[in-house]
Amino acid sequence: MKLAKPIILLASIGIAIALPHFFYPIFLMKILCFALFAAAFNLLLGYTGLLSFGHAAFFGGAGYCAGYFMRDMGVGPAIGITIAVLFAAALGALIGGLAIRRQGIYFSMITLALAQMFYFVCVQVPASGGEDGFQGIPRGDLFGLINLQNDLNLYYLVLCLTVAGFLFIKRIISSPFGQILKAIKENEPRAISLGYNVNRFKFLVFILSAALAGLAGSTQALVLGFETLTDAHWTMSGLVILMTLVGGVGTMLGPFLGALVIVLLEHRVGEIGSFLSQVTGVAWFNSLGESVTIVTGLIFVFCVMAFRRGLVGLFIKQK
Amino acid sequence: MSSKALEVDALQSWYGESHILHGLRFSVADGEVVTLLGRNGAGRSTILKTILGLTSKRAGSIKVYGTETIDMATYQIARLGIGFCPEERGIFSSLTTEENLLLPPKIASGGMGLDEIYEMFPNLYERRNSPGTRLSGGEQQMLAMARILRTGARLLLLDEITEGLAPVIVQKLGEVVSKLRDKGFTIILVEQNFRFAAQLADRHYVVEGGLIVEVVERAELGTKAQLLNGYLGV
Amino acid sequence: MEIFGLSTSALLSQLLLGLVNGSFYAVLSLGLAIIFGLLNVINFSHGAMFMLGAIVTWMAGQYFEINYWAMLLLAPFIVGLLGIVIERLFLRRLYQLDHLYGLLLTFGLTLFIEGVLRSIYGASGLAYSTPELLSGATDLGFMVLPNYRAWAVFSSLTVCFVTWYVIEKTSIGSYLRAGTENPKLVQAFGVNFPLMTTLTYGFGVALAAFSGVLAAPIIQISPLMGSNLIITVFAVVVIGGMGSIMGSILTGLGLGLVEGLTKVFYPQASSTVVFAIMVIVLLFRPAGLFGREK
Amino acid sequence: ADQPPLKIGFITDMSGLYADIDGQGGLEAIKMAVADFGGTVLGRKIEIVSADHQNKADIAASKTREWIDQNGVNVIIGGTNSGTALATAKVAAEKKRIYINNGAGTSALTNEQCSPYTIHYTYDTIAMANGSAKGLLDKGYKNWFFLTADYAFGYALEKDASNVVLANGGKVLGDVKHPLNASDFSSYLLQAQSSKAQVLGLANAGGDTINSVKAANEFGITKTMKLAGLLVFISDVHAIGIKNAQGLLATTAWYWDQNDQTRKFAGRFMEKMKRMPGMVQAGDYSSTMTYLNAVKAAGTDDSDKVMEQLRKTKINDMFTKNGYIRKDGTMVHDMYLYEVKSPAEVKSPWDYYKLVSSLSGEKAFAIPPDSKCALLNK
Amino acid sequence: MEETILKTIGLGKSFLGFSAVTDVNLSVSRGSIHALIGPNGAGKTTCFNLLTKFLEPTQGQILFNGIDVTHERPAQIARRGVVRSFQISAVFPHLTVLENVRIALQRELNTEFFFWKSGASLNALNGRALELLHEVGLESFANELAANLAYGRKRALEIATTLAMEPELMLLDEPTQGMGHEDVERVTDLIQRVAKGRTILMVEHNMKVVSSIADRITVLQRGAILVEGNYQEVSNNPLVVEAYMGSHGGDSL
Ligand SMILES: Nc1ncnc2c1ncn2[C@@H]1O[C@H](COP(=O)(O)OP(=O)(O)OP(=O)(O)O)[C@@H](O)[C@H]1O
Ligand SMILES: Nc1ncnc2c1ncn2[C@@H]1O[C@H](COP(=O)(O)OP(=O)(O)OP(=O)(O)O)[C@@H](O)[C@H]1O
Ligand SMILES: CC(C)C[C@H](N)C(=O)O
Ligand SMILES: [Mg+2]
Ligand SMILES: [Mg+2]
Repeated sequence: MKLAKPIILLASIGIAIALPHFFYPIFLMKILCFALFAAAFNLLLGYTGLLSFGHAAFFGGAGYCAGYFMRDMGVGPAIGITIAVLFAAALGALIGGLAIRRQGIYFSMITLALAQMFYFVCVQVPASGGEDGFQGIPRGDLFGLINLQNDLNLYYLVLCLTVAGFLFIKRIISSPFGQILKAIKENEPRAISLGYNVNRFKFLVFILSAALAGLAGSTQALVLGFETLTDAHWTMSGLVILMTLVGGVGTMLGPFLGALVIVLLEHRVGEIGSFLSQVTGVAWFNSLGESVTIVTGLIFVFCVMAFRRGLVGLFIKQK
Repeated sequence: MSSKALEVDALQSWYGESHILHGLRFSVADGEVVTLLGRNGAGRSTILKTILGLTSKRAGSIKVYGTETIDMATYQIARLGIGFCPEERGIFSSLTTEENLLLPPKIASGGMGLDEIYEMFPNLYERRNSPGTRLSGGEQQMLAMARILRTGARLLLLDEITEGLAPVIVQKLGEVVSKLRDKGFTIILVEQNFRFAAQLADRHYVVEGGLIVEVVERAELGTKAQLLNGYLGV
Repeated sequence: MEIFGLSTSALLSQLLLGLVNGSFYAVLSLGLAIIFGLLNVINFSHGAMFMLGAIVTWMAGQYFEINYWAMLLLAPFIVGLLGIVIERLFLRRLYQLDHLYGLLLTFGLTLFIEGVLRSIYGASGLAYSTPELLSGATDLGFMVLPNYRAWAVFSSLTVCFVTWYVIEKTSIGSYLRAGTENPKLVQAFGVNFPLMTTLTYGFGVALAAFSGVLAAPIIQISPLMGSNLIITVFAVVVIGGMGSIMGSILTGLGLGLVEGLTKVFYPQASSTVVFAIMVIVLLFRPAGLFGREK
Repeated sequence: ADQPPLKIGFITDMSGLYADIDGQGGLEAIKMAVADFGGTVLGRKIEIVSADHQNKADIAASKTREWIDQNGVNVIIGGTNSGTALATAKVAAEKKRIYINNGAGTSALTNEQCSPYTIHYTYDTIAMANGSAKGLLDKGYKNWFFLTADYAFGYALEKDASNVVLANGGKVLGDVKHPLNASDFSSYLLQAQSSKAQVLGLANAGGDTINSVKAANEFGITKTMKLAGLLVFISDVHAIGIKNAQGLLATTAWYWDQNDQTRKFAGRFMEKMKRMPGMVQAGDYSSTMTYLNAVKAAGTDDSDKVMEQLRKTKINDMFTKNGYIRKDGTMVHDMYLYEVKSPAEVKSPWDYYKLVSSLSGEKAFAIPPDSKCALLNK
Repeated sequence: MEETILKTIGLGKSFLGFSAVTDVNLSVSRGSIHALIGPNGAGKTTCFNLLTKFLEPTQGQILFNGIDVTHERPAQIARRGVVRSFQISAVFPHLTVLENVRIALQRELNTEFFFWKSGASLNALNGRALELLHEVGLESFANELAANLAYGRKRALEIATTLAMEPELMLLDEPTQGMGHEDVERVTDLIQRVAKGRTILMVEHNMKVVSSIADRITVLQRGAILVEGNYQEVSNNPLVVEAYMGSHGGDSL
């Protein structure tokens, strides 16, 4: 039994390295970026009990920021992403600083409102390219050494960033700091009475989560080569909540699975449909492609009614 | 009308997966006061909740004034004339004290008037306009008890009504309960406070592990004191 | 006289238009507030129900030649029934859980309903004309107000007031409020609470549909017409104080006015101003303008 | 016979706001074109793959990239929404595949973002603005007020139209910007009305145009001002309803009731889709045909060779006469200004338009004096 | 060291015009077990809330070890060594019993903001945590989730957590409420044991508990102090008998 863990670990590493040879690398990278985004979000929801409804601001904001520095200031990807992460952290400090003063649904609403205001700025500022999007972000090369035009190279970079992000989150959760977060989630008045200034913890974890969401967002911008308003819109905040819930709140694997399923849905419903119609012979499945929203809607209803613990709940047995 | 207010037979009950009551049988005649005694976690509160259909699953037979209720919905059972004062009090924070008091609908005639109730619990009168959960712990307890006296229910299920109350109030509550008994109410009391219960009850049931393990009539209190001590550690 | 470079009459007319919109917000947010306040469900499908109210009205006219006036009652009824089905089939099972699940479910239903209707009717919209009786306009001196808009304000406010009265001033209302906190206990008092919740959800949804019928002649009827509205209406409910009935009505009207002014002075921001207000309100009044702090 | 098929990738909004303009109808039009062409070219089967970009640029771009990298798609036909079009064009250029757009408005596709592989086929904001503004100015409507959607596309429309107005001796008395997807326009309309302009230029699209026209009628603005939609599709007119839409001026590249050829196409389309085709769908048909003809003529699917062929061929079909593809990628063709009929004039379903004037391709698609497209100077 | 650890001067709190606590001058001497009793609604819990700053006083001053702490935040008060329990039991339900206690111990490491530090660094606290659990008889439950504990044990865990804070002053709000007789006795013993070297201020309606362990008793009524003294003095005071104890002398058990 002791061997099981390292074996699974080695196998996963092997799969992750081999994957781009079998699947479309850009698609894989997108899944990775969203997995990291969802994990960052889950750090707040799953481990601190704070439901942010404004995480799109960090994801999209960092994307724009990285794009701006890489395209218009001509910095390389490493510096671009670093700046974008710092930007997201600063934005997180601003939004979080205001929002943590309120609790429950009001906390969520303040984050939503501030993110909407940030969205408004994105729409208004000419530099963002408005509805047309911020196009033409160069991939450049890493430290002048590794050419990122090559999808494979970029894939390994994104893989490293994502894994690092996940490990970082795992570390945060198990750190002394993470213990207090858990305590706050479980029973806030008790944590206060034990002498912890809970607002400071919430503030710090909010910034960390924003920064990680920013890492995901700026990486995505680098991968795709552009940034659009979609990423900053509230529906993106909604999407990341869905990913986390569908995958399983408060678990490490959950956000990853959730991102996988949702990105697959968005991009692959058509193909899944034709596959199903081939297998089952029911022609109706062919029209699935035009009905992404219908299928997505049904899946959510299904998840809420039947898989409340998320996909992770399928693997991990009930306590 | 049957002379039995409540007849319970082969009663089983579950919370989700956990099986709590394992086949109980007891009955309470109209106008009697009985208590359910036992240690923490014995299943006494569960008996009351099961009577009202508040657990997730139940089986057996429960007749309330002769009507079989095992397949009835909670609100229908309550309408047979049951008043329930829950262990956790269940005061509504979105309602004021007075609204809390007026909340339970009248299910039969013969309930107490508001004035009568305020006279009995002056604290409540004083705080009648503040939100229910802003009351002190003890005041909430009084409120939980008081609000079922209005409804005209004849069978009262009272769960730990003396908990958290000042001794004077406990004493007063004792008087209230005996007055109710005199008026012909049927009462099932769940109590930790044995002294309190002993003065009032016609009969005591000792509950352990989801079963009734002993019945002690009022008259036998003296002879069975040793036994009770063994069960309850009094 | 001029205020901020705008004549008094122009300002008045803009405010009046704001009030018209405000009355739509009021009815919509009222429905949302009832559903949230009493059932603890964040009803994301509210916008879809609004849309259904409008589309059902259009369908009745198109296929059965049922007129506007009949639909004013029928559409809320039909959509309300759909709400009842949704409550019975799905929401009922989620009350014990976190808010999130209700939100997620209604979000999924919204995607589904909108998607299905879009695949039938397309996205660009369906035409519906103003009922004969209310076509035309009245000259108020400072502006010409279409009669239909006056009717919309009047009927919305009436519906709001009646609803408020029932919830705040009758015992039905107190059962509902109590049931939100502890449904089992309310049942133990002899109240058929499951039925009440079902009807309440149906009613909240019917309010949205009513608003949809009112909107049918003046805005484009399309499967996606509700999806942009929902988040604004949601903000209104929060500003008013979640669960506060009067709060949502007044805030709805107030927001209409503020938005009206924004449309004159900084039109681009008119759909964002509500969020700015929300931030300010919540920072200074944590439970919203009319909410009670827990 | 073991030759790989020639693949056409069609990506557009299949489920969102603009699905009626292009969407399934567009796909059907492309299928019709392929069938009419005979289903094979150079002895290869012609295959169509399609996808819904949901108006998200990232989906559009990654789908395109994937089609080219993994599925060997030879040509991309893209539909509505400028953001997705710009993102797709970028990928196509990088991968040297031909990208034909029908449905996106932005003239950036052939201006600052032009590429040797992009063809902007059906219309662009410049042509729409020229069509509406020129036609009205010629009739003496000189004073304009713009109602503009607050995003890049709305600005482009307004800017292009007001350039034309000013250049032709007209005046712009003001404008008001509204957020995208606003539902209530009464406030903006009152502001427009108080400007006392003769023409209200609607620099918006889709639902925003529909709602503006509805409200303009309700507030009696149509009695004092002429409404000119800078981008109105026939499906929009259908949605507004003829009663409210009457008198509205609209520029279009194509209308089903122009001549026998258009009617024939429209009839076939109607049979399949239960609605009349709009200009974008007609453009889908025409551009597919044009592309396939060029492949056949060039004898190869090599993008550079096909492009060369495309540039030197005149386009003559049911969509346009003597259209041609300019160096910057614009397909230059005539535009028409129509007025929406009054209910009394309508004789059959979808009989909505009467012709006001037409505008030659050169005038409609005039090259902006400050064009940044490097291809023009080659 | 001062003899008086806690002192309030004219402490008062009113809620929208209703004064729940008025002009309370309380002084608690170091090392004692001090009980606060009084009729329901007298203001006992409110007093606790004021002392720990969960509520903002409308009047008066709070001195802890002679230092004015009236304007400090709840967390600061806790850091000074004033730690409370709640009327309804307060544990972290989905943490293990050991982790519950460790949360309280963790503060002394001063690493609570170190999100980069390994969780293993907390194992250093296990020894002390187990010691505390032993004190309250819970060490065999160390790896159990707190949610699975029986009621009386949850209270014991709460006390262990409170002890971990090395409090100089512990405030216990009805520690035996809702407990069976055995549990009541166990907790009473526990309180007596942990009181060594500390000061305890407790609210309790169970006169058996109060009479057996309280050194000094303050009786509140309607927000104000009625009398103060040891059990003998207080229980014989006719005012107290009338307002609180009743004719059975409070000994209803
Ligand atoms: N909601 C619940 N879900 C699961 N188990 C429960 C629930 N409520 C009670 N139990 C369990 O059922 C058993 C009986 O509980 P019950 O509340 O009836 O005891 P009691 O005799 O009233 O004791 P107490 O003095 O603690 O009130 C206990 O083991 C308890 O843990
Ligand atoms: N937040 C509040 N708002 C309004 N009134 C309050 C609030 N908190 C307490 N009160 C009132 O103040 C009085 C004192 O309450 P407190 O909880 O301190 O009583 P207590 O002495 O602890 O009583 P018990 O023994 O019943 O717990 C009560 O009458 C209560 O109704
Ligand atoms: C109306 C739409 C088909 C045009 C779209 N708004 C664009 O950006 O190109
Ligand atoms: Mg119990
Ligand atoms: Mg108290």
